[in-house]
Amino acid sequence: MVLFSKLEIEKPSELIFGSAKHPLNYGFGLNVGKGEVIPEVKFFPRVFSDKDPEGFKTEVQTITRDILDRAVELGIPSLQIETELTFMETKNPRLAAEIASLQKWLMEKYFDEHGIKLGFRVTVADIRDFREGLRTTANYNLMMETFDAVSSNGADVLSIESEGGKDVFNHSIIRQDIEGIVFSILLASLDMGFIWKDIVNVARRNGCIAGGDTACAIANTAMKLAGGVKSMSLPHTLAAIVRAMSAARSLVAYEQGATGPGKDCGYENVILKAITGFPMSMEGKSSACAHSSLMGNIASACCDLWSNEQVENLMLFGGSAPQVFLEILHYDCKLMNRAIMLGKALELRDMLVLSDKYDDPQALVLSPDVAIEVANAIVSEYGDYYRRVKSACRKIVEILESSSPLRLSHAEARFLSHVKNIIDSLPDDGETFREQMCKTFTGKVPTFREKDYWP
Amino acid sequence: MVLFSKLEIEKPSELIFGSAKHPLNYGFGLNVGKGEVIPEVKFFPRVFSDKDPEGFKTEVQTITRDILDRAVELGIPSLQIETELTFMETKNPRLAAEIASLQKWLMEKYFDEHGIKLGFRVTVADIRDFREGLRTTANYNLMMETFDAVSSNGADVLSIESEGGKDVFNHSIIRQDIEGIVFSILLASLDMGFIWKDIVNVARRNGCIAGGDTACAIANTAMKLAGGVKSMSLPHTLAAIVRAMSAARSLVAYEQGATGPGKDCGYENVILKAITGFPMSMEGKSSACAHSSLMGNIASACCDLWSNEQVENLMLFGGSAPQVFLEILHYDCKLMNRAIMLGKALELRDMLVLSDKYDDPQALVLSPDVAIEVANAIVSEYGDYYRRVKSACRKIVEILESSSPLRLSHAEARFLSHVKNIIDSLPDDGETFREQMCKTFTGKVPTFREKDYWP
Amino acid sequence: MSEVSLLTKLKDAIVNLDFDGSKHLAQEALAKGIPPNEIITKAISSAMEEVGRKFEASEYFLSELIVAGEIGKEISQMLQPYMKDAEIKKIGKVVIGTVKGDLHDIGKNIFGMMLEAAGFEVIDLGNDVPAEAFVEAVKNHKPDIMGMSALLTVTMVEMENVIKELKKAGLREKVKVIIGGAPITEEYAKRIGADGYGKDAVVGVDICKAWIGKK
Amino acid sequence: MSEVSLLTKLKDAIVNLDFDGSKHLAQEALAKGIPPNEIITKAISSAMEEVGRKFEASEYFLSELIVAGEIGKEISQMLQPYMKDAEIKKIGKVVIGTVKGDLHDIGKNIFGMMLEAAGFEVIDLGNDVPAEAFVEAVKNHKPDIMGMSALLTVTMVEMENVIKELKKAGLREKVKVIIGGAPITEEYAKRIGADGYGKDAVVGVDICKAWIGKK
Ligand SMILES: [Zn+2]
Ligand SMILES: [Zn+2]
Ligand SMILES: [Zn+2]
Repeated sequence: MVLFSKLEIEKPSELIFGSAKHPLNYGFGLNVGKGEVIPEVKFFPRVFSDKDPEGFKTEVQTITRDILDRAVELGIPSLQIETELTFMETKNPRLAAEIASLQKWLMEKYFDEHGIKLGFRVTVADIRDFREGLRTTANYNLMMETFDAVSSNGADVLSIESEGGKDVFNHSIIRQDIEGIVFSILLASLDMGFIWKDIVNVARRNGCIAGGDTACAIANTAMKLAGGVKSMSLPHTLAAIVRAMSAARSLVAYEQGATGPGKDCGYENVILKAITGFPMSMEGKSSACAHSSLMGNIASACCDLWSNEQVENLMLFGGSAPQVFLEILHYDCKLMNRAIMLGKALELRDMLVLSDKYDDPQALVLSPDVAIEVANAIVSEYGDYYRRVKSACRKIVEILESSSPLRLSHAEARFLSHVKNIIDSLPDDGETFREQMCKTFTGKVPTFREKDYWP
Repeated sequence: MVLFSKLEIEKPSELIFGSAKHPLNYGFGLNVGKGEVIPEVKFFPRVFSDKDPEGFKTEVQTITRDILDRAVELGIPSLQIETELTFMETKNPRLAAEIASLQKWLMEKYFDEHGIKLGFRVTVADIRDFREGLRTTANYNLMMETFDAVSSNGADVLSIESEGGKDVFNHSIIRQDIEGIVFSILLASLDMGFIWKDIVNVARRNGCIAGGDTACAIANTAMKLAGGVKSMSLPHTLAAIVRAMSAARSLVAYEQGATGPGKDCGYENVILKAITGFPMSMEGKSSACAHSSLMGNIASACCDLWSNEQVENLMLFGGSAPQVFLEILHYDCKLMNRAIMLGKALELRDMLVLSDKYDDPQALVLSPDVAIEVANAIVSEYGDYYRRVKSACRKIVEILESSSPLRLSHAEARFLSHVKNIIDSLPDDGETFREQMCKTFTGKVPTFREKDYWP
Repeated sequence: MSEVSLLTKLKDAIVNLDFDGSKHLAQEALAKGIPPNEIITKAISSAMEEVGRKFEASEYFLSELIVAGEIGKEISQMLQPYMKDAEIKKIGKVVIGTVKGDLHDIGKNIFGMMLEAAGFEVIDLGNDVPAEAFVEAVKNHKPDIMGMSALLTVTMVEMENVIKELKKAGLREKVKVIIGGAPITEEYAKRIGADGYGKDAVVGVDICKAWIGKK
Repeated sequence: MSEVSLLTKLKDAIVNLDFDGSKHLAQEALAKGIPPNEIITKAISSAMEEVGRKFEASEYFLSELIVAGEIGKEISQMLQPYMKDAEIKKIGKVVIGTVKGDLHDIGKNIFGMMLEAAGFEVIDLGNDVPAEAFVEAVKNHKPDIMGMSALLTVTMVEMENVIKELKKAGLREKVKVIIGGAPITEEYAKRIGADGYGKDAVVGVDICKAWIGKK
């Protein structure tokens, strides 16, 4: 296990798009984090029946070819394609393998014919059924089989959006229950420790890269609930706090041996890039096709891959939606890469950062200086899953309270001081906390079982 | 008639996004060209029958509300909405008026409730039937009636994509016939002189703004035919030349009294901004939903409004397509506006410019320095529709030949010298040219009739 | 402490989301002999109204509304053993569910919770509810109101289908229909023939209360 | 000038897109008594092949292919009065059109022009052609080949419909079907049961020539 006890990137000026301390080289000549931002395009197939694997294969093939054709038309030099397997595909390792090898074959063809550099990420769905338990169930084994199938059939990078702790989180977030949220992130960390050990083993066995995880089920749920600037569904400060805390959870993949590139929808990747020095995929403005956010520009400030998150294969006037979003990503990347070439990357980064930073607490978290502070708070408690979540929380609350010109409403300010009180009242050690929380949530959240996390 | 005999913006450093020499103020508090780039969002309704005007109204209302809701969620301070009337709507002035006033009513509501500044452009379709003739036909009168109806029912800005000369152009462009293309642009200029006099009168009568026209039917047809970087359908240098020449045509609207903001899909607007000093709408990267282009970033370098061109009202995961593209435009604008606030607009502009400039001849034309050279070539022949087209052509050929690091293929270089020969062989005066060309095209292009342009 | 000031304190405790405090004050009120019915109307219901007002005024978050709703519900349950059967009677009956194809339920759950806090009996059919199940539930439970929610545009069309099926079964006139969810609009509700549209849970509950009041 | 070098010069003139030069050289060839048939095969057709090769090699643009096609066509028409009836016979007959709903025709026009230059008789149904019109044309003109084009994804589905209608009318086996247009792919052509897919006009004409050759 790798323990990150200090930051790999300590200076805010070095936490920047297109450059990571530990770049990666894989696929057909792709260099990630080595002075260039690369578009990572992701699609959602239009297949209306789960019972039609052949239709699925044809659809994925068409989409992949469309994407590669547009890339050639635009003269895109480097590209990553992500295939996020559906439940149906994940439950069918043979189908997943066929799809992966079909896509890889197409990529090889375009690399040979057009010289376009290509990387291929496959994200496996977390198909575990919380009612059955999280470890060593039939679904767990099937999921690992699928990791094995795709990594031995063309995937360059493996990822997952693992969902440990999600039931407790869902219960807690809509009640603003800080204790419950901290507990759910602790659970998520423990779960990741388990599954990422297995994923890293599969990746090593098949000579491919263990990418990273995302706190999608946690932090992005909070982001979506928080909604627009005027929405009062959830405090935006709470969404910001959850984001900061979730970095402590997503870090576990790298502790288990993952090396990046981290997965796009983990907005906490900025913090993780500071800690690990690994390249990261991010999404923001150009993933509006998948969900709205209040951090469209600042999300790109430190990315190495720049993603559209997910778009259904609909036809727009300008081509299929994956083609259209690839084109938009391409121009975003072109701008960043030109800035790098002109030696003005830092200036562009700061424009991107400042265009969002003070408009919403969630954006503030992604600012390189803030991310580094939170990263430090996390590594200062390295090795302790519980204490580092608390530490991230305390740090981000402190930052949010003192970040003018960020303007917080009366309700947000009231909520922040509530969080401070709760955090200060939590026990020092994880054992006590575990006991309290297991008592609280056993029964209350029907799918939660202590032994899924402490077997 | 206004004659532009010199440039309103002479220095390349002053040809820049968010700032025009003659800003405009209209709608609900909107300031265009006065230190801020504003998103202009445009949609295409999903109505499957032209015989369903009620369905149309409901659809436009829903789309408008969706757009305004997303704008409020994102905290967008200023926004322009463009409604481009379909043929069906243009042929039904009462329906067009109802739709315009419905949209305007919604805008007023959101302005009152949320303080969002709003402008409203209505673009009327060119419904003329070339077989019937271009002037004083029933369709022409209907079109003017619709201009009157929308401008007296809420439109702040009037536009059209007028199509004079399009038949001769279509015939000529696929044959690379330079003479025919020059002639078609001359015809387009004459046609614009006629219709824009009427549009400006309608606008003045109703106290609204005559915006501008676009060489969509000419220069964008060439752009679409030229296609991707490797496409050999049409020389990309030809598409670039057509773009430069088309500025001489689109200028006519402003000579007749239009004041901008010029219409989005006129990529020649950069040149027109230099000549007139009026604010311009542009489209590029974020209009990939409507069509692909090789100038996604550079197109934004001088815009005052930033548009998505056109998107069908499909549902994506992140909301309706108009909402999604508004969000993308918003973040583009936010970045440019932050650069302005930081005093770094010129630096960002140059990154945008250089990211595309030398990748395709069409992009080169949009570079501020090049645009100003072309603009000078046009105004040096002010008042002569024919000679200024030739002058623009000669200038852009000269620039394309000497613009390293722009790399032209053998075939492109061969084509460029062909154009130079042709242009040099054309007669000096428009009268001779007119006689030659009318003889060539009468009969050959069945819908072309001299008296539509020289009555 | 006077009865009035005790109930006011209880109300404030709920508004301040103080679970333990509310519980103690409710027990104190019971001990003082205040009728459970009065505790519910004068403290719990009015606390819920106040919280709803604060939410509408952007002082409270939706999540705080939920917590208040849960406190209100627990205290009501605590009071039940002390109430006569007649008093337990709910003010109305509502069947709710998320339509077929839609697996999102947060909005519907909040709505259900707030309805209960407002005194309604709620029958929750869950997520991904097929049209037949809605029709069956209306037939069997004879609710005053049926509520449907959808979070996705692709599933919202199912609402129209449910209403059609209700008509076919001859039940449409027996029940008020209210719909809600992110993609829903007033126009859509009208178009498919629903009786009401709740733009959020607070508004939805207000509409239901108004319908019951008029009966 | 020898016959061979004269025909070579004519061929070169066409390849160089020199309209006037080609016309003069063709007249000269006629005057020298070279049979029109030979002028067509040895100069015009081989010029078209050369231009096609240059296009495939990215030396010529599609627009230059069109100009060459037009020159070839005009010269062929100039030669017709000097040919015996038997010699005018075309190598095959093709019905082409853009499917219903689609108003774009540049691709189809180029294809038609190149087919004619290659010696085919072409019946162009125009744009926005309904399925019945395709069926009627196949019934009446008895072409060897039917070509459909679509520029829009929304209209390309109409191609499948036309093929279905052909089958219904019992004509599917009487004609080869080729399709093309921006949104079309090899897979799509296979899926809807077309015989061939022309990714551009040059490839399309090659396929048609191969089909005719095999007959
Ligand atoms: Zn995700
Ligand atoms: Zn246009
Ligand atoms: Zn346009």
